[in-house]
Amino acid sequence: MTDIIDRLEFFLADRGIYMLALILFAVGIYGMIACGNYMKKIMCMNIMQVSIIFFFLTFGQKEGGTLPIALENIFSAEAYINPVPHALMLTAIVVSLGTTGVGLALLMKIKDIYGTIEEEEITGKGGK
Amino acid sequence: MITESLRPALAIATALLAAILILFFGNRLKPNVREGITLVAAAVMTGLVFSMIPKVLGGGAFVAELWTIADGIQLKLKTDGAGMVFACIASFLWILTSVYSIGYVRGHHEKNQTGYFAAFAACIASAIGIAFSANLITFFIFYEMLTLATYPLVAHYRDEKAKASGRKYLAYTLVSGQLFFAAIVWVYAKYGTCEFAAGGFIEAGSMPKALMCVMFFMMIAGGVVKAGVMPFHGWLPSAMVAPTPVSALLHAVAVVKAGVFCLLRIICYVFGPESSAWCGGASVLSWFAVFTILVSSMVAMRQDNLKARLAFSTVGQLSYIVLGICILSVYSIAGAMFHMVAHAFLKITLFMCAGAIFVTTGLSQISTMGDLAKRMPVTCVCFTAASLGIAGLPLMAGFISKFNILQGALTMGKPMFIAVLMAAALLALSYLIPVVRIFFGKESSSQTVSCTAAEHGHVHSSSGFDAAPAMLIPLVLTTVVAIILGCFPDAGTHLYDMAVMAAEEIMGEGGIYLAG
Amino acid sequence: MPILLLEGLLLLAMISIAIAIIFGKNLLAATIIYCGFSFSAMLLYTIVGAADVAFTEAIIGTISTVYFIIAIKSIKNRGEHDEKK
Amino acid sequence: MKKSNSNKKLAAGLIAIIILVGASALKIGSFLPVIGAQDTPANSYLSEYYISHAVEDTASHNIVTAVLADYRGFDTLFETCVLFLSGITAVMILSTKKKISHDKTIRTINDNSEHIFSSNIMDAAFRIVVPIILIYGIYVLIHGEISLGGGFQAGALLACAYLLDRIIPSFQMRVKHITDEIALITAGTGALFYVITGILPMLNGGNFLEFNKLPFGSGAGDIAGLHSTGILMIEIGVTLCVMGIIITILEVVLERTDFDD
Amino acid sequence: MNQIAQHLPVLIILFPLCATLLCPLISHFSPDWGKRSVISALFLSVVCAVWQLVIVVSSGESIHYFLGGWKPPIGIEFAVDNVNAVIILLVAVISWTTSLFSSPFEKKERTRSLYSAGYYSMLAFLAVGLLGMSTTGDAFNLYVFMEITAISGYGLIAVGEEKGPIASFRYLMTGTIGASMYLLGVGFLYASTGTLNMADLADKMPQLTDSPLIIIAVACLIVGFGIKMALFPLHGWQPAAHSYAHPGADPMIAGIMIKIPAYAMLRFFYCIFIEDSKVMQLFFAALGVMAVLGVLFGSLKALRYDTYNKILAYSSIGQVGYIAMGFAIGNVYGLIGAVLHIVSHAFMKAGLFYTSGALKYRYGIHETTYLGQVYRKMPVTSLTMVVCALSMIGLPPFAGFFSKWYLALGAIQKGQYIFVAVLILSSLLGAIYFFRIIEKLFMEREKISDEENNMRTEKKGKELPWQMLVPLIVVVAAVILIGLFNAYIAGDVLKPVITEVFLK
Repeated sequence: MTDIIDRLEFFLADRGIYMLALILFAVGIYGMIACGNYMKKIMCMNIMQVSIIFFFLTFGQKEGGTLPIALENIFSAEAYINPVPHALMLTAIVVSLGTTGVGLALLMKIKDIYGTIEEEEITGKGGK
Repeated sequence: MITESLRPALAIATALLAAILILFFGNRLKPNVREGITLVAAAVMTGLVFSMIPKVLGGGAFVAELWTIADGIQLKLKTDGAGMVFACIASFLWILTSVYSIGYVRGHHEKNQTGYFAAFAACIASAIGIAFSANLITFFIFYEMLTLATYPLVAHYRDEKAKASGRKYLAYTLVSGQLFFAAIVWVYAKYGTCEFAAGGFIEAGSMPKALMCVMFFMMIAGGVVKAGVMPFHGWLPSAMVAPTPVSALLHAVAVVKAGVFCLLRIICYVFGPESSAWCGGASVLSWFAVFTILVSSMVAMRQDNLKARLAFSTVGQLSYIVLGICILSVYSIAGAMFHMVAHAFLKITLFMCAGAIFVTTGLSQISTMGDLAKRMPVTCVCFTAASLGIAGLPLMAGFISKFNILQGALTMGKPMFIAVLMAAALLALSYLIPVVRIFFGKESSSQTVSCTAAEHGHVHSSSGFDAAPAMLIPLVLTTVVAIILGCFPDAGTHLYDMAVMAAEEIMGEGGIYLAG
Repeated sequence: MPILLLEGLLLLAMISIAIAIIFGKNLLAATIIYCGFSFSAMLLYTIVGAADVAFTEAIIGTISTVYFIIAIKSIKNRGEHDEKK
Repeated sequence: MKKSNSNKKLAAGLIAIIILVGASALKIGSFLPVIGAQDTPANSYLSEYYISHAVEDTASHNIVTAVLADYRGFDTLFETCVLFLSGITAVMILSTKKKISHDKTIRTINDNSEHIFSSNIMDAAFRIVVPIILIYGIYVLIHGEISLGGGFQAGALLACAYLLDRIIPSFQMRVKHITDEIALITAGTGALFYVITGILPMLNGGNFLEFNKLPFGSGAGDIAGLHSTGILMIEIGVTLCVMGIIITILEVVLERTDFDD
Repeated sequence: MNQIAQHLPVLIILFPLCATLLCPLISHFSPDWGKRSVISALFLSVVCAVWQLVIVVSSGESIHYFLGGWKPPIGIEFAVDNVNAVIILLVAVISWTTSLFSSPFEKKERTRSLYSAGYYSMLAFLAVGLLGMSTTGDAFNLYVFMEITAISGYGLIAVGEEKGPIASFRYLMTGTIGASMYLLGVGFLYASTGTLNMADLADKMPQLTDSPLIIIAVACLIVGFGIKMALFPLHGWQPAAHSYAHPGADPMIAGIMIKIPAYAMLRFFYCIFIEDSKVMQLFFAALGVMAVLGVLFGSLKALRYDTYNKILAYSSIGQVGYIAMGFAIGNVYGLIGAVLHIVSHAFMKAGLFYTSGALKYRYGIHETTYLGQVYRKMPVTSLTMVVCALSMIGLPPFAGFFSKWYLALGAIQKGQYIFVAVLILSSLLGAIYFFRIIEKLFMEREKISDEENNMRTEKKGKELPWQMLVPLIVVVAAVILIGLFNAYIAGDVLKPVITEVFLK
């Protein structure tokens, strides 16, 4: 049993996590393209962004590292998780919030104009 | 011997300035002032151009290096013999055509006169630019400017027909212009220069024969289309819808001559006689020219519209020049260059006559022009003289040039061309003389004339003698000049000398040359 | 439980939530599930050691869910108004 | 019928994509460094510098904050701007609106008893929660350099307090509604405060955002102290901006919504 | 003076940034002054950009500005060399003229003071984002600026015409995918090098040539930049977005919003990767194909439309193809052509959209069928239209001709004859649709409905307000002057940097 878990863990560490993250990314993009509903599109956009953020964060992981908050007695770099991706992703997360806000505003505007937020109906009404 | 001088640039700038002034202020100025600008600019430009003749005759040249126009290439103007010949006729004829235009547009009450005069001036500016260009890029810039400036003239009437011919014109010239452009880039990338040099800078054998042939034809595409060599002549007859002075300008001075001049520059100054002959391009082109000469004459015979007949005559005569260039001997090249002059004066006379007839009587079909000589004697006499000149009768300008071309064909041993040239002279007579016969004939009465005139409603001076003076004087002048040039080819401006000089420069110091 | 395994499971859960959002019919339900997605994302970030990012994600998840709900609300109102007309 | 058909298509596409991406991702994953390894380029090059120098450079124990607000402070400025911009964009997009008639909005607020979100419990919870959120927000703002959090989180928390206030109407009228314009101006001022913090060192001969040239502080020796002052200042700016924008978007969206049903 | 000069790179961005942040506050009291503050801030940017260009060109060295005083790769760096400085000046000029141009529009539409503030804030942010994108030397910072550009773009498109919101929403979706792809690419690069600074990335590259990770990163980056610059198969969002955007801001959106990502792509690829590596071969091949198809597609598609804006939008796809072609050619002249085309096309397209905006402002039309005889009423507009259209076709002596010249020269030097053929073909197709417009403008009879007739007579005798005329004149002057004096730009300004930095 532990053997299986060990192997699984190695698989995950080597490539499994990346694979899952990229699959999440692909599902997000797929949703953005294939979903007919604009609200769902925005949600899928967020999903995609989460996957990218996670993808970045995995680069910074360190076995045995602690949170990147400097303690009085530890100065070696190995002891802390890489803080750079965290900083970058904080920025990215905020950007995604901004994009979502704009997306929602657009959504409501589209609802105002066309009375629907379904792609098919809008295209049918000459929204091309 | 080469002098740095801004004079060539000034000549172009004068015409351009006139165009811009007319374009921007034309609507606010009185017609007199507007036309005054044209005339003054024409006079100044002609003066500038002619003032450069002595220096060029002495073997020198004026060079104006204006500024770097593209990385490594100067915007450069240079007055060599060939360029001066073209510049002289273009600038001198501008005065005459503008005087004539004034008479024509007033007599005919044209619309959009501002645009008309502006485009006219721009046309001449680009023609002079083409004449003086010292490298391919400069040449191409003015070449495309000419295309653009001519477009509003061709589509002057702004009706469906005019628009269609404007489109046709653009289609022909832009397509060929783009091919020309690609070829220029190719040459520049391959040889690292695009400066014109007498005798060419492309050496035979510097690239595979087939490739060079392709390059040659891409290069001449622009010239061939503008010169109306068949089967690329389609735009020329349909551009006939434009007002007559425009046709005169198109056919006699600026556009088609620019096309021929383009061919001269490319065959003699870029490829050089040697490479042109080596890659086979010149002989192919000469057969195209032969074909054009024969076919266009036949087509011309069947045209009833006077301007259309003249248009096809132009197509034929230009191929004469093309043929002269392609024969690639000193004589023929000199002849070709002088034929540019001769044909310019003769053809412009013919067109002015056609225009004068149209404005004065409203007639455009040859078959209705019976007995016109009574009504417009001077015009008809001039027409007759010019027709004979086109056919190449001795003592007219056309004779000398044709004789030279013949001589060239003879020295190069091309009997086929001699036969063609002889036949063409006869053909020219056969399509122009009937017109003259109708003018002086008695078939139709003067009543018909007045009837058709009334129908057309163009007649405004039906009681006056002949055409209005503004039209009459230029056409008489051109006739006189044509005759003078025929008797004394070196009279005044030494155009013939310059042509010979340029030809010798191109062919090197080969052979003693005798004046015809 | 090993950390990576937990990560893997959470990711799988997120993928299934994503698929549920794509195929779900009810928008409100989708929004609620999205809230769950956001929560798992937060957990994931915490596990990875990015406490700051997790903190931010928690707040942003809340706010964007509120936005979504309000937007759905407003869209529904709009639709009803239109129907009434 | 049509719906289920399209759903099937959707599912088929999704499965295909998952398999495709999964397979290629397996390949890609094998090139990427193993997760948790110490010696990957990402973990060893720059991050080493940041980890070992952050405290002495900036006196900020939270290395993420140090990187975010100091080493890469310029990014953060524009992150704030993105937020400000998105607020303004949302306002603009929804500005040419068919507003819900005004009297209705007023009625909604007054007729609290009908409101779905309003209840005694909610109200009581609200009274307890909001002050805590506010205090926590300010704590997060000030202690951003030592523990988790920073300007962004603080601003969001403060905005959350307002958000609760806005969507849970109580029996008493509390804080006056902030209009979107005022909120925007607040946000703009916050971001401007950030910019000014950056410009101050320029007047003192430093570069933009170079905190050790800030024109206040005791002396030359206290560079880390200056940095921490600078970080605090920009955190305040970020807080204001984030708060303002979240409120703006909320107001804009709410203006078009009535909880009437 | 010297002290200011040393801060120029960041000052150019700070002026509009401060103005846009203050704009809501000022507009609260006086919308007019809010507007003026943005316009004057952008003008200051233009002045600074000129100054910076002079400094960079005269000293021959690039400026490196360390934000926060941290040396790269620790901190973020602004790097300004000759090419950058030219692009920055371009962005500054077009932003300023556009802000001036949209002032009458904004006045006409103003419903409340916040509207004015919002519109001008978005415009200034668009400028800030583009300026930042062209200045920054940090890969992640580029992403942030990209998002700023994109979000302000969404806003300006959404407030445009009736179909604006839909176009904007689609752009939002596609644009976010593009930005995410870019971020993913940067992530791969970061994973394999551990740095984000472009110069530092370039230093690390030689050890990593042909690493599969880099190839994946390049693929992601091409897709990301491709979406942002509307390269052919990824152009889906562009035609609608460009044709329905706010007519006042459209010149900027169409003129530079797709050019600057292209420029960023140039910098990213040529500065970071080594030219003869496998990665760049992939880049050349992919871009070459996309460019050729894009040029043909854009030109052919433009033929099918009668709406002025649509024609222009599709022709943009073709023109972006030209730029990509320059990248794919990849020798000195190819790159000079690409950069020059970025500059000249930005001016031409902006000019054409200025005329479109002017028509919209005066007559409320976009259909080319109503263009007849407009030139009598609006001579300056028509002149701009003609000059820009001729330049787009690529006729001398306008700017468009010379960028085409360099592109063709580069292509022939590299033996890519197909590119030359495509260039020529697309010029000819361009000639068809632009001459169709010109012909309508000058030759068609007037064709107006009653309503428009009223509008026409209402403002008889006046062409346009001066705020709209200035941009038109600036653009015409720029197109002609860049055409005539391109050798200076190409030879003296661009060439040294391109040979030294891009093709090291």
